[in-house]
Amino acid sequence: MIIELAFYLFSAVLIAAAAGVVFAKNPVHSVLLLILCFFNAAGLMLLLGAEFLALIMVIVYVGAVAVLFLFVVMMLDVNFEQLRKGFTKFLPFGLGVGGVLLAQLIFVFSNWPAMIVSPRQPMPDPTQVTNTEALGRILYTDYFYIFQISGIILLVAMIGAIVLTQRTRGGVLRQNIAQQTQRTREETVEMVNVAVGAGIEIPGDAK
Amino acid sequence: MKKLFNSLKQAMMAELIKGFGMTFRYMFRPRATVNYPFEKSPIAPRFRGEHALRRYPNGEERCIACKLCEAVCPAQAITIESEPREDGSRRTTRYDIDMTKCIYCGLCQEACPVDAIVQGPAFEFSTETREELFYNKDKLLANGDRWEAQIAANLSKEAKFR
Amino acid sequence: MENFYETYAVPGFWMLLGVLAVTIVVLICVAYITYAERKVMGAMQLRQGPSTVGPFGLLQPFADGLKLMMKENIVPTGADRFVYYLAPALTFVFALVAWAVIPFDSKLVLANINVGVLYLFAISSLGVYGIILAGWAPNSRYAFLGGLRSAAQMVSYEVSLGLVIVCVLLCTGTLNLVELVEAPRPFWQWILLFPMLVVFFISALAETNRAPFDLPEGESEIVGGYNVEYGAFAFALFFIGEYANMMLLSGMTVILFLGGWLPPFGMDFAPFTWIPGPVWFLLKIAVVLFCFVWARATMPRYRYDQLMRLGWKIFLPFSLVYVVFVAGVLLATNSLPGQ
Amino acid sequence: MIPAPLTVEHFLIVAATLFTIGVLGVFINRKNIIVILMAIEMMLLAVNINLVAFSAQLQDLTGQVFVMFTLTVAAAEAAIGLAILVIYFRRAGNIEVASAHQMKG
Repeated sequence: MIIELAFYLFSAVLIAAAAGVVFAKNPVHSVLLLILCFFNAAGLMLLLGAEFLALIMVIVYVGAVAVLFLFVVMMLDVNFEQLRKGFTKFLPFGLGVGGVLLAQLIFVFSNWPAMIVSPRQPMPDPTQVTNTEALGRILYTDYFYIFQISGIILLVAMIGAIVLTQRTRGGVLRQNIAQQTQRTREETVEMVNVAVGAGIEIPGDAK
Repeated sequence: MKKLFNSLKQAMMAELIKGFGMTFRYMFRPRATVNYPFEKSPIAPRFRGEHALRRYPNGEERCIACKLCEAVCPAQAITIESEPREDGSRRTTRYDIDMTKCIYCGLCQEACPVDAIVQGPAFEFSTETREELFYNKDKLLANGDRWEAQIAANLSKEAKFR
Repeated sequence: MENFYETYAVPGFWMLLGVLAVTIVVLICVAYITYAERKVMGAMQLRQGPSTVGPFGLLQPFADGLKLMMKENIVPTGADRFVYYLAPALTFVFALVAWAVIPFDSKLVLANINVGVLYLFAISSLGVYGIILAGWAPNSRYAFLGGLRSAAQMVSYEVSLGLVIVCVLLCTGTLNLVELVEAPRPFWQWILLFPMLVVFFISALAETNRAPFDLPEGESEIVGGYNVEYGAFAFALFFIGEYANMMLLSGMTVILFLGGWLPPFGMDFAPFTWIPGPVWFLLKIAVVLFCFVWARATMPRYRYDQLMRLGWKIFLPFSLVYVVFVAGVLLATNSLPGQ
Repeated sequence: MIPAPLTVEHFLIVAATLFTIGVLGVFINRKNIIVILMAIEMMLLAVNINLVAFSAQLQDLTGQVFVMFTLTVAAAEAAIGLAILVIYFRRAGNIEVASAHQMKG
C-alpha cells in the first residue's frame, strides 16, 4: 500500500510540476518546478531500486544543471513577457501534436508484449550486491570505452563552454600571488641616506 | 636558497599556523574589556556629556542670556529667549537644547563667560522617544543641580589650563 | 486493519519519535553553537561574549530566538512572495533533512541506507537553492549580488568536496556511512588522507559561507548579502539553517576522516570505551566546530577573485591529483577494499 | 524487480505523459529558448525513467548504465546550450529563436 501511495504521489507531483514548467509565467518558477520534477523522478527511480542513479540525478541535475539554468535566467535581462506572445497561437497546435503523441505512446505501451528476453547484464541479487557496486562492476569493465567517451564528451563540453563565454578584458591588473609572496626584503627595500634638500630618484619612477 | 626556504614555508602554510597559534594563545589571556553596565571605566574631567545649566551657590542661576552659546553652536541646537526681571537683572525665559541636533563639540561651554552652560559627565541619557530629547530650561537646571558637585570638581581641576 | 496497525502505525510512530529526537538534539546543539561561537570569539579577541542572560549567559540563544520571533516580518514590495517565504524554509529543511542518515552510533541512525555518502553530498549541494532564491525573491540588488556570489562559490567548492569524498571512498570501499566508519583502516591511511582533511575542512568553510569565505554576506560591501531583506522569523530560519549546515559538515568531516563514534586515535581500551559512541561523536563534532570558529577569529575575509582562484586553480587540481595518488598507493600496497 | 502492486506500465505511462508535456513545451514556447531547453531536459528525464523501468522489469543492468550516459550527455548539452544562449544574448540583446537565423554565414 505504501509503495502504491508513494508511486501515485511522486508521479502526480511529477506530472503537475512538468505542466508547471511549460505553463509558468515566470521562468524562475519554471526552473523551480523543473527541480521539483527531478526530485520526483528520483523518487520514482528509488521505487524501482535504482538508488545510485536517483541520487546521482539529484546531484547532477538539481545540484549543477538547474543552478546553471537559474543563473542564466536570473542574469540575462530578458523581456520574458514579449517571449510569451505566440503562446496562445501555438497552444492548439502543440496540444494536437502532444495529444497524438501521447495516444500513440499509450497505445504502444498498453499492447506491449510480455517479453522474455535473456538479460545481457543480469542484475545481481540486491541483498547481496548493492546497486552501486553492481553498476560499478559493469561500468568499468564491459562499458569501459563508452565510459571514457562520455568523459571526453564532458571535457569537450567544458572546454567549449569556457571558450564560448570567456571574454578577455583589457586593462585589468592581475595579481601574481607567487611573485608577491616570493619577494624578499633585500630585493624590495633599499636604505638610503638622503642629504637635506637633495631629494631622491625613485628607481621605478625614473621615466 | 632563501627563496627555496621561503617557498617551502609557504607550502607548509607556516604563516597560517602561526596566526592560528596566536589566536589560540590569546584565548587564555585575561579580558581587556570592562563588563560595562556593571563596571564602568573612569571618565576624564574634560568629558563632554549631557548638558547642564549651573547655579551660583546662593541658588541664583548663572546664565545671563548673552546668547554667545546660541551664536557659536555649529549645529544650531540652542534656542534662547530673554526678558529683564523686575529687579532689572537679565535672565533667560527660555533655554532649549535640541539634543538630537547637538554634536557634543563643547563650544557652548567654551563660549560661556559665566560658566553657566556646561557639558557634564553624564552620558547615559538614552530615551525611547525623540520628544524626551528636546531639553528645556527646567530639565537643564535640574541636571545642573544633580551633577553640581562633580561638575565643580571637574572645573576646578581644569581651571589651570583655561 | 490489524495488519495496518502492525505494519504501518507502530513503526511509523517509532520513526516519528526518532526524527523528533534527532531534530531536537540538532536544534539545541545549533542554539549552543551560536553561544559557543560568541564566547570563543570573545575569548580570542580578549572580549567577554554573552554573559548577562542566565548564568554565564547560557540563556542568550533563547533570548535571541525569542526576540526574532516577536519581531514583525516585513516583505519588500515587488518581492515574489511565495519564493520569498520558500527560501528560508528550504535552507532550514535541507539542513535538517540530511541528519536522517548521519549515524550517531553503529545502531543509532534513522535511515541506514546504502548510498548514505551520496545522499549527504546531494543534500549539501541543495543548500545553494535557499540562498540563491533568497537573493532573487526580494527584488533587491544587494541581496541578488550576495545570492549570485554564494551560488557560484558553493558550486565551485562542491567539485573539490566531491573529489575529496572519492579519496575516502577509495580507502573504505563503501557508500554506507556505518560501514564507512567501521571499515578497517590501517594507520598510514589516516596519514595519507590528512591533506584531504585539510582540503575538506577549507571547502566546508566555503560551502557554509563561513569566514574567511563569507563574501556572500560581506556586510562591508553588500550589507549582509542574501539575507538583507529578511527579518524576524524568516531570518531566524536562515540563521538556524546556516548553523545546522555547519554542524552537518562537521559531522561529515568526523564521519569521513575522524572515525565517527569510535574513540579517537584507535584508543579502544578501558577508560575510553566506557564513554558511549554518541558522546564521542558529538565531542568530535564540537572539536571541528571549534576549528570553524577559530578560523573565523583568525583570518580576514578573502577577495572574490582569490576565492575563485583557490577553488578552481588550487583545490580542484590538487584533489584531482590526490585521487589518482591515493588510488596508486592503494594499488601498489595491494590494499584496495574488496580484494 | 518492480515492487509488487505496480507494473512496468505504471511507470511507462508516467514517462509517456512527461515526454508529451516536454514536446508540448517545445511547441508552445516557440520563442523562449530557455524554456525549450528545460523541456528538452524533461524529455530526457522521461526517457531515463523508461530506461530504469525496463531495466527493473527485465532484471538487466544495461538500462541503468545507459541512464548514466544519458545524464552525461544531458549535462553537457545544458552547459553548451546555455553558453551559446549567453553569447547570443550578448550579441543580439534578446533570446528570440525567430531571429536566430541571422547567425548564419
